[in-house]
Amino acid sequence: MSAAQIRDGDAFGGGAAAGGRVLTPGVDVSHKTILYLEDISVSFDGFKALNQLSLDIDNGELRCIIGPNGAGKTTMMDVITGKTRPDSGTVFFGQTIDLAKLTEAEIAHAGIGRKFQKPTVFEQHSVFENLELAMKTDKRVRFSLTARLDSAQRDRIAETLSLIHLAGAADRPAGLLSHGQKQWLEIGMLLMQEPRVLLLDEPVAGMTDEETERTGELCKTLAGKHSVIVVEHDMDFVAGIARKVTVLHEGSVLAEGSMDEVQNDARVIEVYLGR
Amino acid sequence: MLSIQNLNQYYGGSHTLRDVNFDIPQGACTTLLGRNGVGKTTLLKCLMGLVPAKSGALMFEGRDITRLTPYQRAGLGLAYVPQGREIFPRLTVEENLRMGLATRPRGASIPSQIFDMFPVLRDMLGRRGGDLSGGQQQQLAIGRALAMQPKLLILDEPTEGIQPSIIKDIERVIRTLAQQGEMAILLVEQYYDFARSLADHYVVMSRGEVIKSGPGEEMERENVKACLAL
Amino acid sequence: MGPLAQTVTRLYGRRGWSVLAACAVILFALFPLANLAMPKGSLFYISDYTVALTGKIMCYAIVALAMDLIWGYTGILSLGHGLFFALGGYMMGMHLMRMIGREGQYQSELPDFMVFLNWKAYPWYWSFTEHFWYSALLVVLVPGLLAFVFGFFAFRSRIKGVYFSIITQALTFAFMLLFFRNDTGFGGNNGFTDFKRILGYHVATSQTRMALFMLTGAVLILTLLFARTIVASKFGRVLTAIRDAESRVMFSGYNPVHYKLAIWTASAVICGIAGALYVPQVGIINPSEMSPANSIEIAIWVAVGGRGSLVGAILGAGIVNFAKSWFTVAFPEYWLFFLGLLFILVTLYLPQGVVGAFDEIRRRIEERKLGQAVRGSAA
Amino acid sequence: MPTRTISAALGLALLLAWAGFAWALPADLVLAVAAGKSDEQVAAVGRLVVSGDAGVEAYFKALLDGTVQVAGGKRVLLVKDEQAADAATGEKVAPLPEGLEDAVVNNRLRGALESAMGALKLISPDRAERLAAVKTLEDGAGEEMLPLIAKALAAEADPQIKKSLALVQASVQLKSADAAMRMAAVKALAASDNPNTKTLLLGLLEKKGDNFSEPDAAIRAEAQDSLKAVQSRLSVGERISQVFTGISLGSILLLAALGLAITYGLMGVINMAHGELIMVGAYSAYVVQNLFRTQLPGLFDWYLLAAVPAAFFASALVGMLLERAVIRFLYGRPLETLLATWGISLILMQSVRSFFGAQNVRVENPVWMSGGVEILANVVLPWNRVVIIGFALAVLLLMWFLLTRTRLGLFVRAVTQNRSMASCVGVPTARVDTLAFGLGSGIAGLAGCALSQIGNVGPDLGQTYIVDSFMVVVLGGVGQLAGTVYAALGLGMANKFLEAWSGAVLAKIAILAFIIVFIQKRPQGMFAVKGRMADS
Repeated sequence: MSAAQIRDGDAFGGGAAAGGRVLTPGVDVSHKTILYLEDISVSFDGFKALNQLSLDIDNGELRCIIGPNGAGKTTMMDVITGKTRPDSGTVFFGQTIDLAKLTEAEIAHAGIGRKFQKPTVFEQHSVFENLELAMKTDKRVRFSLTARLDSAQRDRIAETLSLIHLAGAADRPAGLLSHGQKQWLEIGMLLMQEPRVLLLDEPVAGMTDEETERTGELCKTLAGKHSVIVVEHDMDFVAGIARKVTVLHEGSVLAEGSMDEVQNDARVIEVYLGR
Repeated sequence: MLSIQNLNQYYGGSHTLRDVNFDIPQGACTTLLGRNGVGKTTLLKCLMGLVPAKSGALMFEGRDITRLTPYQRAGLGLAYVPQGREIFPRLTVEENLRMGLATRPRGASIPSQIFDMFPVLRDMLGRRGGDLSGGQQQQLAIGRALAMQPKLLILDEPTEGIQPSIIKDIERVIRTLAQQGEMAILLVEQYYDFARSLADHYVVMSRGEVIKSGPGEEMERENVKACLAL
Repeated sequence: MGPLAQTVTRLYGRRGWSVLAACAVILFALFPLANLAMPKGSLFYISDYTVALTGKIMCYAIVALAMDLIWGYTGILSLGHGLFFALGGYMMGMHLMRMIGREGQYQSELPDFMVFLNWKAYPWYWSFTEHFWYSALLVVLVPGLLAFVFGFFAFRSRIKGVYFSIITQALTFAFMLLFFRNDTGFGGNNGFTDFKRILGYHVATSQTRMALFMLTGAVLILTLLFARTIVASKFGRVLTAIRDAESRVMFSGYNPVHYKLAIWTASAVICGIAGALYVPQVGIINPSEMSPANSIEIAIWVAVGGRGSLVGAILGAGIVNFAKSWFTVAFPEYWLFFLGLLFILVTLYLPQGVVGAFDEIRRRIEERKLGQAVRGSAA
Repeated sequence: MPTRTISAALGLALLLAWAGFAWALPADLVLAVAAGKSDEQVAAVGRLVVSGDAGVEAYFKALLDGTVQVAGGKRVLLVKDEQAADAATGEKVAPLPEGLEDAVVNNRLRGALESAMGALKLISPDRAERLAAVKTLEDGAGEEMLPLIAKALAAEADPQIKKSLALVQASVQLKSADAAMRMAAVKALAASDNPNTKTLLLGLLEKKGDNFSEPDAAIRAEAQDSLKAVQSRLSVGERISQVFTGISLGSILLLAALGLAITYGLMGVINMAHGELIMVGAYSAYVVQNLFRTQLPGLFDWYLLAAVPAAFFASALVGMLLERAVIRFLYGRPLETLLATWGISLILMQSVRSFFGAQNVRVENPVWMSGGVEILANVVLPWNRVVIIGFALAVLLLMWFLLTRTRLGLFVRAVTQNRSMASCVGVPTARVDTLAFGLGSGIAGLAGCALSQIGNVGPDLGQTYIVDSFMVVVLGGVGQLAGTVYAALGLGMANKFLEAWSGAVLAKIAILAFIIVFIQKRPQGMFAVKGRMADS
């Protein structure tokens, strides 16, 4: 399913985003890589946020991305999710989908889910409704008017609820959840969209130790079924879950490998301790 | 100069500052170290009053400033060089520096030693702050703070994303300021070498708590490095 | 239970439905009896004035519902709803003018104002308006189309918040100027008035008035149920989601533009219908209905009642307008002071409006009860 | 009141006359005027005028005043309170002869006399008087004036007067029976820049029945050419006045919008009461005017000097009160701000109504602002408009100075760019907000003071400007002073030029429509702030 086909769901064309009808998961991962970033550069009035960044994510892998402040981690996510357009370079989703051509909504539809640093959930809606709204289904107006949940869908919501440890709070307004719970709910909402790729921006920021613990578990369970990209400052957390770690610095990849590899990498030490 | 007493702060569900206690003496450079996300910046924001402290007290020259607004604290002589510089992008360099005179009497002029410390600022007086390079912006931010002629200078990661040459200048400036002895300096860093070379005293934070502190010479012996490495 | 029963229960609980039924009884039984059957002066007599006033306010209540859908639930403050209301009114007005026939002062086929401008024939857009159902169609189409076209461009270019409000205000302002002109063909600043008959019945008789009154009541109840259906549907939940976190809605794969456009147009159509009911009851429609002031007043009805609560919208429209009609009789010079204060106080102290306040009070009481219960059990 | 000055001058002449000053008018003509048949009378007036003798003026004045009497149908006397003088010679006549009867002055004669009186001024030594005289003649002079005009023309030195005099001559000659003369006249008229000439020439070309009012085809052709010349000259004037009115409207829009450029553009407060702050300014101008009229009428011409600051501070005060009492609780909640400030506007309007009454009040221009400067025959720039354009510029400069050159201005800009950092360097942000809002409101007050000079002042004065001002700021780009200026002037111009062919209302609608479409395309306005700070 290519960008062109995604567009035809779009009743108005132009700037309007995808009409929101279901996409059969059609990402071509024949080369077992699901996300290609090549020579991406982005600069805001002079300041180079990304500098020739190149990065591949394998299908189903769990990748941690670390780096000092201003290394360009968030900007990278913005580029992948279409929030920021790269000045140069290419972003491909699978073999065929050029993300630079899609709008945010279209990208979300193509199967890339993103959790923001600051958790954004629908505060007025119950946890259940939050998940229901996020659930992968036909999302065009006329269907939303008559939409009813069938038992299968209810089961899926229940499933996710327990996965994110909110089964007990299903009917509470999301606004009343604790910070950590909101983070989870947001992850849960991403899962309801059955994304191929999950971008988690500082998932444990502001979580209690216990919540952090559980989040780590969650990330591990998600990997495999989805490709998970975690951007995090908390090194203990990263060390706990990381299989492959990428270190960004000044807008490009400084080192890549297992946790120990990067820990012993001279350049990384230089960046983190040196000067 | 400033003493922090049992400071506590929460963000969301998490306890970002846990009973933080330490003093910042005059005429010395106190460096606060720790990895990203351990609460260093939150602590500084509490000191400036940008985020309210949940409990605990801040005593500045023996006076309780815990409930004062940021500009009242600035008036008492706290100057803040925030992470990411936060210079005023659409003001010229000169105007940015003049903002540092807000607490001083009318007609006060920009102290000339600022230009001696950062000559580049003199050449750029007319440029818009937003058009400066990262390094220049950092120097401007420090200059702005110095224009306030503060008693306590607070710097949050002044070396972040800056080319080494400028880092050397900044290091020199901070050292001279500390040695002049009129002001106390609180320097937040995550880069060991830089911190080590300036620290008269050091404080290490992890997960919102102070886990180590002492005179700068002891940093090796206490193996502070280990607390910062991955 | 059957799908209908399901829908029914989803809309309102037993209590809700019975309240609704009670209102229906008052509107369709009590009012007609007390107004037509009771002798004047009797204790139970309801004057024509009261009927007219209530009818008028029910029209406003319908508008308030429309406003609540777009503002309270979707978070888009429109300052142009007065325009859609007026357009609906004008469309109906055209038909009523046609129905005057030769009974105008100039005894001409054409409405007096056209004779006055010595026009020889109806302009093209008046054609067919002599047919009631065609006019009724216009009542829905004209506001709907305008809203659709305007909304399409506005939402597509991501115009949000206050920008949108200001632009809608400019829109209605422009239309007001347009309708003030004589050669626009809508009677200039006098608008339409002196209506004689509707569907062959004379508009002035209390029977016709009562019929219109009951019709309005019915439409009000239907609108309420319609709005309730929307709000209770997934569509409605998406709207609220757009209000609270539009970016997240987008990242969840919805296209906010379509949803906004749909509710915006629907809301405009409802306003049009309300306007069409309003005109024959009040007996006049003129461009001042399009003045920005009127549109903003609609917003305050909803704010007073409580945004995001349909009942609240109706309450708000009722409270403000009854207050208005009382003030303007008792001491007119103070009405604007009151209205102005209302704007300020509500925004400052009653963000959730009357309904919100009631809920708050109820919660407090329950808590106290709970506390007492706990203490009781402790003792 | 020119007639008054004239009669004063005449009175002087009469006094001289009584002093026994003598002159010699041809007695037959004097008699013909006083007692002849209608035609003779007019003709005689013409010939008397040509003599240009001082006595003529006195005589005609007396005729118009009805103090001329004829003794026994021979001798003409000027009779004033039981004293008489011979109209022809001016010497005293006593005792009053018997059988005096009033000289009858019918309308035709009266007309002839009046234009003659005007014409006499043509040879007055005072330039201004001669100019005035020419002007009166431009509005139509009889053929009997021709000789006098010729005489004056010969004597006239001043080029301007000579020019218009020549035109007058031509326009009179058009009526002459002699074709050659008419031809010359038509040629001469080509040089005119007076709208009347246009009608005059058109008059020649229009048909009376089936034959033209100008029989000679050659002359008609010539007239065509002259007409073209005149019209092109006039159209230049029309262009100029159009541009001027455009600029004038632009300056008014600018004044109305400048305050909003601060409160909305910089501070982001949706102030629906902005229009009412303008109104407050206008009413304070009205109050000051009344104070001057009653307290120091001598200085009335200078009341604006007091009104301008009064307007500024009145509105500024109101504005700061609002900011303290309401708006500051709503920062960051634009829609609520919109509603609350609307409420404020209602209250302000109603308070003014109950205090000054619902009907409009009139604020008079000081003398030096009334009237206008004529730059072409058909272009007169009213002083009050000119002054307001200047005033708008002054306010613009003042605001620019305050924002860029003063401590407060620096703080305001800093706070709007980065509130928390500003407070970290010691700026009392809350107070700066109040002052900034006060400044914006005060400038709105200045706008009101200006508006009071060009139109009526009423409680809903503000309502008419609120939409416009918002449109200007939005169109110019929020937070962009330059943008605001361009937008204001642009809208003013566009409005006036559209008006020319579509009429005022449609023009306004077209403009609004344009803006609505424009905002769709460029939601940040003409001068969007670029780069990272764009969305802040």
